[in-house]
Amino acid sequence: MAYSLKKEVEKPERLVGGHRLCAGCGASIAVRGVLRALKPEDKAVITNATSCLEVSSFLYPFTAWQDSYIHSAFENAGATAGGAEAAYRVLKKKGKIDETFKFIAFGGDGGTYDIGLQSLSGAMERGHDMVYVCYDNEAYMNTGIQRSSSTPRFADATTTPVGTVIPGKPQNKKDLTAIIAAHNIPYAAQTTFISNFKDLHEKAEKAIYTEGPAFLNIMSPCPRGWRYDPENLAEICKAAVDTCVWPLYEIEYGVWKLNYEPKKKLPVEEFLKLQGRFKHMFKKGNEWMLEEAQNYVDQKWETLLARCK
Amino acid sequence: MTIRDRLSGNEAVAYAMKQINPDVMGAFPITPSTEIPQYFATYVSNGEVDTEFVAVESEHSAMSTCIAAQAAGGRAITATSSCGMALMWELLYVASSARLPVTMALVNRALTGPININNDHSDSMGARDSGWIQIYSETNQEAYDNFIQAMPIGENKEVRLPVMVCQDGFITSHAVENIELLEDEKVKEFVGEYCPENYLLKKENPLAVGPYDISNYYMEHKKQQAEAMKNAKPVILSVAKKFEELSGRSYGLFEEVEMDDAEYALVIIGSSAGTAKEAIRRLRKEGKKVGLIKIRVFRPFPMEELAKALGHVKAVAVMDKAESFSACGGPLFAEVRSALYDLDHRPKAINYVYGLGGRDICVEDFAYIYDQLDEIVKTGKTGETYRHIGQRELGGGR
Amino acid sequence: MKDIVEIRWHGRGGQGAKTACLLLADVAFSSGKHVQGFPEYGPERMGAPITAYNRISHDRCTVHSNIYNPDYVVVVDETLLTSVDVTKGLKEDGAIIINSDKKPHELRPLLRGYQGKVYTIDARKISEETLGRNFPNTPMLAAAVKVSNVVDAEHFIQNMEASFKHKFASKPHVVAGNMNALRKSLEEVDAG
Amino acid sequence: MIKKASEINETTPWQEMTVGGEIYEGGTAALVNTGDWRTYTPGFLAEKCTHCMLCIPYCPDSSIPVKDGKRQNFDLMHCKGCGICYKVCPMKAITFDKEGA
Repeated sequence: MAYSLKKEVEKPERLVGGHRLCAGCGASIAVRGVLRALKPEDKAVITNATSCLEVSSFLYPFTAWQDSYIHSAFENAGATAGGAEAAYRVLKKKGKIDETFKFIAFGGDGGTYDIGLQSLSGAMERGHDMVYVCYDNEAYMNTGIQRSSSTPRFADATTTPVGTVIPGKPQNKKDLTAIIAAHNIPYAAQTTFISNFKDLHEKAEKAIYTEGPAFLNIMSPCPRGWRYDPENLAEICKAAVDTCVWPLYEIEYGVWKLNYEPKKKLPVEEFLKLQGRFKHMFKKGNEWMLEEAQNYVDQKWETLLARCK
Repeated sequence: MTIRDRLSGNEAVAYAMKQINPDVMGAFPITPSTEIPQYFATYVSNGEVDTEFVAVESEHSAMSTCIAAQAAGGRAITATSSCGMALMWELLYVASSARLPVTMALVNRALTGPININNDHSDSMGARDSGWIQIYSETNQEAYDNFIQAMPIGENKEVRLPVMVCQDGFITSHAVENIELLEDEKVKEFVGEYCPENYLLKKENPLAVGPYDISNYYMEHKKQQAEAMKNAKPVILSVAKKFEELSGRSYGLFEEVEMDDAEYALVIIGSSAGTAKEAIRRLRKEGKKVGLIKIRVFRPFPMEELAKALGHVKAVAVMDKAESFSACGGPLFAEVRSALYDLDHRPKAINYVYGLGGRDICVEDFAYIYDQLDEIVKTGKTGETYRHIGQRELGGGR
Repeated sequence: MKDIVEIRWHGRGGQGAKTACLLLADVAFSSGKHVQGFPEYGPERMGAPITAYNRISHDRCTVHSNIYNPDYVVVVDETLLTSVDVTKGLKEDGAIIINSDKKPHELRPLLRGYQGKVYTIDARKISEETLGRNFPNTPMLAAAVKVSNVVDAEHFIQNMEASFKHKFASKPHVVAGNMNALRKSLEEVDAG
Repeated sequence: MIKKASEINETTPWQEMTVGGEIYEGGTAALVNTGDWRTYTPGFLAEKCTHCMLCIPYCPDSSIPVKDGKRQNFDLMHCKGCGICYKVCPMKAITFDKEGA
């Protein structure tokens, strides 16, 4: 059925208000976007890696989740979702359950790119029927904006502060979506919040309703960590896509597909200039940073185009 | 009635698992527990159980799998040893605080530094405060019997705590000995169905597990956990009683050997208790009033019961198969000596750390320890309380 | 048989000393005895010297230590005699059984002054003649039973036949070969 | 004895709290007033709204109700005043002002 935002927003919210995430947080937008793709009649078990999302969405005795929810630790959301799914399979086999349940794990980039990567990789390889969603805000925001392997080069983070000798994070961002795709799982994709959420919705729907393991990487801006006014979230997401810093693509059973190609690929500055974490890159004498950032984006974009041919 | 067989400790535990037919097993290989998931995987492959066997990529994920599966409404088991359990450490606390009665077969092995694959209790003793019920086994028979009793204990509504059933790596896990097995139906009936009140996959209402607990709630939840551990004691005894009716084999919080008139006693855990029993048999023939207490249940700790059982002895040697580097004694010593504190007439107490990393202890060593107790009573001088036995020393030593 | 018999096995990793030790435990168990069969474990791989133990008793033996004063020692590979102190702690009224084509008196000089009984059996020859391959386990097991007498020889034969028939149900010739190996071994143990 | 989430608070004795911090109902966070975090408040100009619904998925706090295909006025109990909706509205049907101003 064709996507209709109007229809989709009529569905009951599965993440209610009253959670304690920051004003303008991308994480809850990602969660709402993904859960909207669930058929209302299907139940879900949500797993959460320790993260901003986790500590804000289930502060005893208040859960923001309408569905069953389990948090156990930082680095094990993959295994946790897999464990619940394994129990589901056996209880279903034994005739103890007849409802349909879907298994969705949410982790930040710290819990996904870094400390939870092993558990995620294991769960993907074992083939659990689950979706792992990374809401990628490019640093450890829960503990106070420390760099992760998802933090882009030159970003000012509290463990890669811009100093007189080192200009922010020295390393480039890890390409996690490609790493997960290399597990040869049925479905992997990356998306963010643009226009009417069609891209996110359709990817979430495919991820949830494709049998077997699926992975969604959702760029989810963090106003505090990226240093911008919360109201500008949509603008930043659009810039990320139009500069090809965060391309929208999916990999279905090993086939790469580009979902959006900007009519005019914007220079990377258009994304960087909106955020305080990259402010130093625009100082006189730092032109080389912008140049290197542009070169990196160009090279990654060309690689992606080649893969999607 | 019962089935006579000869099995290693690992085979025995795997066989108990098969008879129980749990819902999910999450496991990762580590010596010396590896055989348990291996045997179990064979049962899975041959369709002898319905279990979803999740061969995870680490022990951390093994325990994560078990926690989620148990929360989902299934019965979850694992087996591990040593560093494997150390890697689970974070999640041991999660399982117990979320009140999920996961069952673990722990095949005790020394913790690394340096690496060593042989037996001691440093792994489980390191996790003694993680909120798990800990039951120790002397023999393959006890490992089997204890594993069958674990679920009725842990799943009891007044308890709801995870249980680890420990046996000594290689010493019992890889040693074939005679064993009496129960019929499948009897085990199934004894263990029963797992019927939690709330679980993730429940149709009627959702369940949220693992909150962020601010200071205003955390302590109340810890108090609940502490109470649950207290509740476990009578439950352990009543499950043991039912098990005795089924099997004829009797279990308590600890086993007393020749304690009625004993003047000198050992307190010990695990397989070496059997070796000490042989020493007692020989020394009793010489008219020496020696006895021992073998701790079966270390968590909850049988504090009052131990004080009562040791009230009449003159001297006691507490045997620790784990270091705690307190510079004053091992973990069992600390707790046993604390138990003795309330007695009006306390026995003299010394500690022996023994058997680390598979260092053998034999009948003669126990005879020597009873001699030492005799010496302490005769001279009235306890001397050094924190002792080690079995290591080489300049100028000899025991 | 005494109340308790303790046996120590010496072999090399991969040779089957551990299997023979567990088989002996099986055989003794089937004759109603209490048994223990346990190998000593280390990080060693194939070819390294290994030790395994049996305790066989009328009543349950609770001891869980290694065996330091065995009644019998079984050496599955005679090349170990020069590198391992195989008679260490071996009771003088006990015996050592060695897999070798040599006579006992030829090996005694290698036994570091051991004064007790020495038996040899050419397990390789028997195995190759009866099974077509060098599987020293079956002959060594038979020799251990014969010398230690932990199980009545007739009972042993019957029991092993049942076990082989179960194990090799689809290969009757293997059963026959193994039974031949056992019978031959019981006859060909050399005392000295 | 065990209370519902709405009845559990910082005076509840341990005996009456749910075991292990479990909660047996969905969405109890809806009871929490996060609206008082707000310094800027969005306003809804119903006459300008075309009900394109673009603002709704962008709201991190589920504060824009929908009924019978129509966008409703804000649920200010949970709105933290981030202003994303104000920026994404193509019809300028959302205002964004300092609280109380």
